[in-house]
Amino acid sequence: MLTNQEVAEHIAEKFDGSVADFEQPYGLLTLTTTRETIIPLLAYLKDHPVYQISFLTDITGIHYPESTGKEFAVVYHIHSLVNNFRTRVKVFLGKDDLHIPTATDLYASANWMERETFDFFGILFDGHPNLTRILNIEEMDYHPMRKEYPLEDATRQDKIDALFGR
Amino acid sequence: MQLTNRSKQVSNKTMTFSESLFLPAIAKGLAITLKHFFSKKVTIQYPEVKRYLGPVFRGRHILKRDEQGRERCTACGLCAVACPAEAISMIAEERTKGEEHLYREEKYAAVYEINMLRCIFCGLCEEACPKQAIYLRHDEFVPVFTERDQVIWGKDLLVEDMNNRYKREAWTKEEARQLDQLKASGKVTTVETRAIP
Amino acid sequence: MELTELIIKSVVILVVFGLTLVIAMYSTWAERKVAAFIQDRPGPNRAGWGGLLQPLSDAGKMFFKEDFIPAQANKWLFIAGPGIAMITALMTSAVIPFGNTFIYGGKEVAMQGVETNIGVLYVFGIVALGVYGIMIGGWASNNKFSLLGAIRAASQNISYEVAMGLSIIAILMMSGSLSLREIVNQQHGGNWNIFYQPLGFIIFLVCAFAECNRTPFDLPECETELVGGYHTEYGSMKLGFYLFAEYINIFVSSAFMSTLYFGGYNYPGMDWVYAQLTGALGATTGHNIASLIGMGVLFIKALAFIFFFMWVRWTLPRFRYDQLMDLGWKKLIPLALVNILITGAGILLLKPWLTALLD
Amino acid sequence: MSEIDLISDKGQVARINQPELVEELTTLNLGPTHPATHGIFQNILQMDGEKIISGEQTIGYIHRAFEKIAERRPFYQITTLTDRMNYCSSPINNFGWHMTVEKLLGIEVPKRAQYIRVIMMELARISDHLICNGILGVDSGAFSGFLYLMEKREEIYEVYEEICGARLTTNMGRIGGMERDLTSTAIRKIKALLETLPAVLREFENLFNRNRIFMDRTINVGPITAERALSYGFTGPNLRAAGVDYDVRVMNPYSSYEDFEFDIPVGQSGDTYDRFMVRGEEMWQSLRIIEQALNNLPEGPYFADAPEYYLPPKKDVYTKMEALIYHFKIVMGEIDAPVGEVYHAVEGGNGELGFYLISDGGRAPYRLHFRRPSFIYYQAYPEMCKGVTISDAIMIMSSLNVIAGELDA
Amino acid sequence: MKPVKMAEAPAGHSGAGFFATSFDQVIGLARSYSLWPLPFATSCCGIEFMATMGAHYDISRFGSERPSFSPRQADLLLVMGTIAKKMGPVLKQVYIQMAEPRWVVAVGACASSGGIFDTYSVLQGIDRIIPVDVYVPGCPPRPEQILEGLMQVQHMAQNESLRRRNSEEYQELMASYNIQ
Repeated sequence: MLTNQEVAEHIAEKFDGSVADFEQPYGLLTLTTTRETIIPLLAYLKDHPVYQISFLTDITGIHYPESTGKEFAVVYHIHSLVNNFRTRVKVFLGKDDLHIPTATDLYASANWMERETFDFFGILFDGHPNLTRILNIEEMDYHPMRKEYPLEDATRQDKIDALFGR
Repeated sequence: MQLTNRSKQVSNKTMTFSESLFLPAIAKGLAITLKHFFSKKVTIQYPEVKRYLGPVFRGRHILKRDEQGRERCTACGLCAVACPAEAISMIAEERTKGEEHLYREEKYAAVYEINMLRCIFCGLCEEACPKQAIYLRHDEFVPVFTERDQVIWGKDLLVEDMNNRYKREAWTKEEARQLDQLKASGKVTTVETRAIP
Repeated sequence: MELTELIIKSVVILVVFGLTLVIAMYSTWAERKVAAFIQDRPGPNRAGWGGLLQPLSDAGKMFFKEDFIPAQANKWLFIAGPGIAMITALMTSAVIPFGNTFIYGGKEVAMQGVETNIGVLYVFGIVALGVYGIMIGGWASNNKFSLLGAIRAASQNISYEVAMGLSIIAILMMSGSLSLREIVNQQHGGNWNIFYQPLGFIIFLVCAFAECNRTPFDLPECETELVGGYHTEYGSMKLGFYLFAEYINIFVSSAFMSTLYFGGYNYPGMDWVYAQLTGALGATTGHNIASLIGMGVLFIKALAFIFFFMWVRWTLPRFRYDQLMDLGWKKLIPLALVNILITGAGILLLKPWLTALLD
Repeated sequence: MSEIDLISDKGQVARINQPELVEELTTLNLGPTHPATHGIFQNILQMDGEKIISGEQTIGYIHRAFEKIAERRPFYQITTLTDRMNYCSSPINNFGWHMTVEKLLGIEVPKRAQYIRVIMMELARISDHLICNGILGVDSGAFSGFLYLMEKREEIYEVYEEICGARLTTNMGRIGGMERDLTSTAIRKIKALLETLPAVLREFENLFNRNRIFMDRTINVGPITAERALSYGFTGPNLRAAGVDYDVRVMNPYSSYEDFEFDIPVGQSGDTYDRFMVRGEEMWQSLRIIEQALNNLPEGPYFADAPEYYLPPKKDVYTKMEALIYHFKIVMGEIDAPVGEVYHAVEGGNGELGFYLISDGGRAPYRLHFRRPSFIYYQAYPEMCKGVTISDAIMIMSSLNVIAGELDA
Repeated sequence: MKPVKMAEAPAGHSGAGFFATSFDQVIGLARSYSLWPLPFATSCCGIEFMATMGAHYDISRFGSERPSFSPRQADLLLVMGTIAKKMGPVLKQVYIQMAEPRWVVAVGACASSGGIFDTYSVLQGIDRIIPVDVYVPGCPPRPEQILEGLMQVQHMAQNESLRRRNSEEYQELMASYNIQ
């Protein structure tokens, strides 16, 4: 069994300076890295002979409009099936420069996950083979999951918003 | 790749000679369907025969009155907050003198509307109600609509009719559980339905 | 031709025609009922008692549905398609001997639309034409699904006709005649061809399924793959014609199979029944009633086959296109050839021996 | 498109760069309303006759913005969303979500509630696989077997109905346990199901498993190697069909799954037949689990002792002030959720169903992301149907069991 | 099982008017027992439609068990499930392709009004793009309710004049949805 401690120390040693913020919320090793390191890190963990963290569970984005310079985060959940070990890697991006390299060369499943993240948040994955909207209509001109956009359909008429302050 | 010691190979793709002849399996299949051809039909002939929908089925809404015929709703708005579909809206009003026989609490819903097409019948309003006012009937559906303007039901359709009261075996889940345990132990066989929560 | 003969002939043709239509019509009802019963449900039961008015209801609806021709379609061929399908389907029933003869006014009238000595060939010729209805309709729709359906139908029917024809050759070798009535008469009593030609019958049965485009060979329409196949673009009565043609085809192939392999209107003990009836009711009436019973027997056989068609349809999964071709060309045709060889050997070697033994 | 890959029968790839040949290809638009797409998605296929040369999918036709809605709804209302995600097995989604919240809030659910959840989740898994395998039968042309299974699924729905009052969108769990306890009628119905379901499953297996027509249609159709499957993020029955015995229930047991004995069925080469067989066997294993859970069903409460999260008994609400205050607080969604982030995964009908929840202490999640297995593995579809005929493509599609609600979220 | 009453001649009526109206009734009856549905199933309600087709509820009793996935052959468009804005044009296209007479049933909350999905991506009720004849509430409606919806359409079909589809109101209705 791998321990969070062991893996975290190894990563910190290997990628000295470009990984930070090691935490374990609810037992899941979480770390933050930069966009330059993310792909080498994923590749390293994937090919590591012992860790074999070679299953990409999920990629998603988060929007933090309040924190200046780090408005967007891309979160990777990776999993080592052999060791039954999960890790969460975060990359924070500023809202003016939403570029991050794609992970499609490492994982075929990253393709749609990245497209979804682009669709929802507008994060640009450099080198992605087909970075277009996936769930929303092509004509949509904004990225709906960002906090500033409303959820509701503006055309709904059968609701009285005033009643309960919604 | 083997991760656990609990795996079990289930797929066998080599056909035996008799399987490769098509006909035995076809005959077997035909025998099965023929058996069903003559078996009893399970269909419920709906408009004539109606199925019992269970004791807690979530059907159409009803606004209960109490035993004196006063409306129970106090327009606290919890049901509207709990509604994920935002289908409930209401306007509260203070009860004035002389209306005590109409409304149970000091505040009441002057307007209480449910958009029956928005409603998803999740039962959260019934759960949220602290005054035993709103319930989802277990014996009736919301009927189908043909016009868009029929779908918002006001108090005229929602409030209980005192001449034809809605009866239930148990009015809270704790009560229902107790009742079920009694029934299971055989102490109680038949339960009277009653109109008062 | 005398006038009475002409009238009688017309009546017979009309009766055959009407019977075919009614049976095909109620086949749609039966299909729904059989499907329902197989699936543990009662099926249509609201339109008329037991849903008996269901076919009328469908017809009424289809006649009054908007007749629609897609803008990109070839108009004439689009209309011609269902017409051809329907005409060819109806024409096949002409040569099938539905019963023995009727004696009317001292004349013997065969219960058969047309008595020809090339009945088998006629059926094959017309059936081969039937696929044009599907092909033309599918092509004219200008829809890719329809086109795929049409192509599938064409190649499927052509492939399976070969095996079908080969499987029948064995019968023809035995009977030495192409006349259906002759073939039937040779199976007098319980002397049915199925006992001599079990393999040939199975091949023929499989091919009949394929020719009627029924599951497991319903690739041309194939709802889950091609939406509706060749009739995707058809609505109203044009669609009705296609569906109807399919049921007529089923009826005709059922009757044809009963005729070729199950003795047609023959049944064991028919001579005894005939003797009883003529003895009790006189030669004419007795003969007529015996013929009617024979006709009933044929219909029972045919209906049993129709049931079988439906039963199989609601049981089996369908083939894939290449597997279907594989089955047709690589399995059924060699089998049919082997069957011919066996039959030939039987006729050459076994028959003299058997006759010698019996004598 | 000027270059196309042609795969010959021997697996050789020839790259062809001939414009005149490319023009011969047909573009076939499979969906979004094609009968075999069941849910709604579109495949644009380049076809050479019946053979598929390449395919491209368009999804999002029922995109409903679950994740955005979740940011505006209190925790307890999100069950109405998860119900509608994988609607074939909504209890699994539901309890998965509740377990995520319970993990965040640190609530320990009593054993009885955990066992009831296991029973419900396994019933849901059965109903999910019943539909998937039945639909595979329908798509191969045999309709009756599907309806035999649907008859039994109706009985599973009766159990749901008994416990929560709805058939499909059950909404039967609550943060901290179950809404209602298992009633004696429900237990009787589950027991009856345990007795009658095996016969129906066996009958269905007799109809299909060793029928050569069906075997020919499914064996070696759309195989995917374990390596490719993992790269495409396959989980659940589709991955197990490729021979990897990954099951969240065993690897990261939740809700007392460690108490039960069951096998993980695996296939050989990840083709359609393997997927069909793995799902078929999983139903048997689910029955085993249900039987064990029902026999060892512990006594005790069916909800956790967490008054600030689980609604108080109605009687107390009517009479006691404290209960009324809690009632109001919970319904208004003003629970004190800690700040933090949780990832919790359950074995959904289609594979690892993950919930990534970020809470900022508010009444609604700050961000809730669903790891939807259908969404992730459906991207492998073009690769799996390259070079096969349209009939096979449809079999592959329905054997993958793509649920549109889960796909598009 | 009760037999259908085939329109009997009311006493005291005769002449062309009688034939025209009773003919309307007969065809109306025929249509009502042969409503072939196009199951436009996108999500949960589609699963309940499967149950409606299944043995327990058996939609075939009403003569509607033949699903026509080709819009040309369908009489009844059953819209079951959420219709997203991306799907809207497709739905409208399917409706336009259907041949007259055609009826539309919006099954379930999502199709009728958007249900809980009051979001940027979901169409708030299909009656914004196509005319709807019957709304079936529920999320998803029980099979019984789907059958109720079907019986309502049958009722409409029986009472509809053959010429209604040529009438001015109908043309106006179509024009209001921009359907030719």
